[in-house]
Amino acid sequence: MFEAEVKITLKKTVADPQGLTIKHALESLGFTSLEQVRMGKFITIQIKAKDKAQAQAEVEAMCAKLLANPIIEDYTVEVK
Amino acid sequence: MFEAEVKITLKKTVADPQGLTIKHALESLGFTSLEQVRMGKFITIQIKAKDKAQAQAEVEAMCAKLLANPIIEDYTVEVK
Amino acid sequence: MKFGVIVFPGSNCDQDCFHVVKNVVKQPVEYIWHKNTGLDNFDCVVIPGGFSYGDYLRCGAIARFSPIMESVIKFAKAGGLVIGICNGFQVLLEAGLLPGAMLRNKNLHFICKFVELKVEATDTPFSSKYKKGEIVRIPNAHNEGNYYIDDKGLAELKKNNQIVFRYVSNPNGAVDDIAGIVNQKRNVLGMMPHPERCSEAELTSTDGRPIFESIVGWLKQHGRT
Amino acid sequence: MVERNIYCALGLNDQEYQKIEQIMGREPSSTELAMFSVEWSEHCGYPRSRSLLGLFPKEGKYQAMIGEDSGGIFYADTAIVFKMESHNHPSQVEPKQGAATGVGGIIRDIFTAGAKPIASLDSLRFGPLTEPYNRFLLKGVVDGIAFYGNCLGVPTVGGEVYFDESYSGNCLVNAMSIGICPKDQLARARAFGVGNSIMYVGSSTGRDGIGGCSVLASHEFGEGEEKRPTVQIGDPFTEKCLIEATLEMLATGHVVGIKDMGAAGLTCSSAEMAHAGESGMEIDLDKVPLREEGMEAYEIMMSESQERMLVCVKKGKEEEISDIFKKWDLHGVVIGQVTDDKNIRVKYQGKVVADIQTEALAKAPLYQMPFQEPANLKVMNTLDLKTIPIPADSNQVLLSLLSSPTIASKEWVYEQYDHMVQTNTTVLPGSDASVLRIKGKEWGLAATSDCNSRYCLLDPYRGAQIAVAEAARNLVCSGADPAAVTDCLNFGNPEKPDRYWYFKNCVMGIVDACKAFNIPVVSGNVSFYNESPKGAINPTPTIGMIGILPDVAKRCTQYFKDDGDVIILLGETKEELGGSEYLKVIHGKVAGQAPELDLLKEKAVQKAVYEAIQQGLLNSAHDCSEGGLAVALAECCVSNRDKAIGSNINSSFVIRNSSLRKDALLFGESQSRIIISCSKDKTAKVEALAKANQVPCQKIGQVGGESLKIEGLIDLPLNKLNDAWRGALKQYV
Ligand SMILES: Nc1ncnc2c1ncn2[C@@H]1O[C@H](COP(=O)(O)OP(=O)(O)O)[C@@H](O)[C@H]1O
Ligand SMILES: [Mg+2]
Repeated sequence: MFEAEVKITLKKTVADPQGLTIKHALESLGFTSLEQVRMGKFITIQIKAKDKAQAQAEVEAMCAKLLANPIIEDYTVEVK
Repeated sequence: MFEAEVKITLKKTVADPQGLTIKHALESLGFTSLEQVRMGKFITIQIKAKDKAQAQAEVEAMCAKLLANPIIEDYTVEVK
Repeated sequence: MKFGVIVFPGSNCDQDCFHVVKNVVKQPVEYIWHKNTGLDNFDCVVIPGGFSYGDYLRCGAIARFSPIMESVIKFAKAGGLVIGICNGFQVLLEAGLLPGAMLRNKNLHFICKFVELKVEATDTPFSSKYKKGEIVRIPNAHNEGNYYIDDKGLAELKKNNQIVFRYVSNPNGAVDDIAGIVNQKRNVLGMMPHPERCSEAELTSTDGRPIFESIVGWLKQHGRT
Repeated sequence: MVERNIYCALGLNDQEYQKIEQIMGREPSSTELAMFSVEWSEHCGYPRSRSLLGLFPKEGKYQAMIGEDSGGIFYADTAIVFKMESHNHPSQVEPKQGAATGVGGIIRDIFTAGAKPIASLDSLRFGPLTEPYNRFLLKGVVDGIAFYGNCLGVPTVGGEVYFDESYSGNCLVNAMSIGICPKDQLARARAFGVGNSIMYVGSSTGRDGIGGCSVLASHEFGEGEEKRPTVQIGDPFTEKCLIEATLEMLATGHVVGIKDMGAAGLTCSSAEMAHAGESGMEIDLDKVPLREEGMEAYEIMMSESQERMLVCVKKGKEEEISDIFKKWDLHGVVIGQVTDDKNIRVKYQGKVVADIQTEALAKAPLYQMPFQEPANLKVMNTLDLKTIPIPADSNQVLLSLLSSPTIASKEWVYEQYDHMVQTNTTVLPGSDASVLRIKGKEWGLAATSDCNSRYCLLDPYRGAQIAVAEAARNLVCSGADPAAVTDCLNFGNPEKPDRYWYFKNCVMGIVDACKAFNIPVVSGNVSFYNESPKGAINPTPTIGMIGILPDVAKRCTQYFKDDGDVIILLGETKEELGGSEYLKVIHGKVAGQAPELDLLKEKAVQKAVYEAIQQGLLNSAHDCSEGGLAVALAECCVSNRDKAIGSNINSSFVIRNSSLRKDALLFGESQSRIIISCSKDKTAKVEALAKANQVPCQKIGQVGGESLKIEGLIDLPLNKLNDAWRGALKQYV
């Protein structure tokens, strides 16, 4: 069994209102040295596979097919 | 300037309906070797700080104060 | 002439759309369960609003893989009329039947509210009963109606006159104030506002009714009675 | 003997434990003990409030139906089911999910009765928005209600939001839901018919909220952080599927009874269904779909996992039912049978882990609680108006009141709720009550929720009566006939005599007011222990009320419509400033007497307005509540989101009332007053109606212009009123 961590982020070219709002909220709490905040998704997947490489390939396929929308999102997969 | 990656996940004891629904969806797409899928948040923060340790401490404070709700969520901070 | 209203688990405007087709524009209509396939007997398919699969991953992302969607894609490619409202629009984007994607509303809130729309194109099966440039009031009700498309895609939309509705005052951050678009063949419409919520006098506005009437008119003209 | 610390941890005291031993005739198993603890908790068994709740009228002008979980009325061939419930403590610690699961719970109560949920309301109370945590709560709670309700496709059509220091540290989240079905399709929460199957449907069971209801709802905040609820993540998608599947199942006619697994989960649903059906029940926990490993029997029995129900199904029909749930990707499994004794018997891993008479579980002990008038009440009730200076600039006062969060427009809240889905909402939120059409019928429904807890703090009996009167008044202003009440009684620790005194007097106030209006209390909920280290919340008996519009086309809204319409004030204005928002916002005081209420006069005003609307005479009707006459007039001018319209209140009205302090005239909260407007030609008829009902009636001015003018007192342009009233809440969030 492998555990894969999937990070899904908005493409750099896409505006991120959620990140911006969090940044403002943090600033109003006194965290004033922020340059940028961006919000994304973090999906952990436990998967049976014969080896790490297979797990990696499977999870990448999941991202390409369903988990991320390539028009607005990027993703990275890391198998532990 | 440092970049911090914050991963926010639901506590293990909290049921995650979102993850479960995504798991079912993946299964119906033919990804049948899944054990578990859990959904969380991934926040990237660019922050000015005098060193890595300070950046780490600041971002952890942000998590404790705003970004995560300790009643249902765990978090990890990694400064690059 | 027969309408079909697709039902995904989590659809919640299916009955509202069904009601307008059946009782307001008085046309035959059936529900279509998402696990079914085949749309041979239908002339217009409505993909209603709601939260298909809870919108738990991304709006419309999971519904897009329902068995019925293969049929909807075929149906659309063959020229059948498809209208996606709100979540239905999101499903059409995910399915690639319309270009672009949806982001969260700029203010990060769900917004339920009447908005003013400008009718930008009337040469579609869905909007012929409006006047070009007319301002209509139709309610929005969504969390993710902030339409996104890159510059190249936007130029395409404009060039082909695919933008059917624009917000008069942009409520959600949508690119170029876009509220509704058609595909290049003009037989697939996606729109965020809900015409089915304002098609009867009891509901404050009847500005949404011409959309259903346009469809009926177009189908009649094309010999589907 | 079971160790003391175990039953104490479960919230049972020594006497209760001894009683359990006596009933069982032996030492109870851990599962049995857990079952008793939840069934006898305040949340399920109402040991501290049951005797008073029995006083609520159960009959009224419409035929009432009081069921096991929710109640309602019959109108024509339709059953209208509705109920309100609290989710205060979970919301205080995790506002989004706490509020969300609260909405889920109350809606389940509606569709388990066989009714399709058609609308929800939410009654919310927070501490001042100047505190960051209260802003966090407001945002999170509204987000949670939107997240859950919007996804389900049940419109949230109304509610209220109040702010007061007493809710800092213990916010209130009361959710109400309404459903309808043909009379003969109502379902009951009972199991009977030996051999019939007990089925478990919906989501799987985890260790969610174990002991939540008994342990958590029975303690104050600050007593010990480790008792914090294990908050759950709401799953509206599953609940949406559960609604569809349940209604589909009930339509088969194969269901004997059904109950949702809410507080106290499987324990409560199984024992109460068996008891209500005068039957026994045997269930096998090995058949329960679990989502966690190694769960103990008592954990399965006490789990409060959401989105689950228990159903008694006619023998032989199990497969048909389970297929329906399969279609919706939900569990639907047989876990037991109805038996011929009157015990609830639970088996797990081949052993009997509990065997109890349902009678014993259902009959929670009854406590007579001591009560005593609070020591500081007399002081609070003292208010010498001479010490209250009259502000020179009434314009400024009006603007301050309009931007007080309690009075300000709640658009920021209700625009986050889908209030239009199902396309029945014919009067949208923003008027006194929301009005729903019922497709295919001529009649319609109106709904509202109300409670001014400051009045209840100063005078619980009268304050509770005012809550009932105001709810009825809001319905009448919308063209509806008040029909029935649900309530949510939010109070502090009942073991403290002053808190219990408030509870008792509020209940009596509701009892007497409902009798006067001839309307029943068909359902409700009690929430005790609403305290923070700073003390108890204001006594808050929230009233949810529905009304019937015999002809929904005759609905009415609160805002002025046409230039030249005549403005009429019905009712009497007295020199009453006690407990008012004006006294609080401008002078920083909560003091004096709650406004007077004469139920006969109240009924007369309501009758006059109801008849005037039925005869099509009125263009608008709006009652005077927080902020008094001036605020109500301002709302008449600007609360229509599409079109503001001014008005002119004439000098003769001001002169006629010159014996009153001007702040009392403008901002006093005298009850039983309604501002109506009508076209000139209908004025005589309206006046005649008022006279026939012996209601004081004054023509006070005219609709029109670009400002609100009250001769010599107020002169403000519409945009200033609008900015103050509409902009206020948004400033904080
Ligand atoms: N929490 C809420 N949810 C939905 N609607 C709300 C909420 N709070 C207030 N509203 C709506 O705003 C309007 C004004 O509410 P309120 O000031 O409480 O009215 P009233 O004083 O007449 O009882 C009503 O239509 C009410 O339903
Ligand atoms: Mg009112």
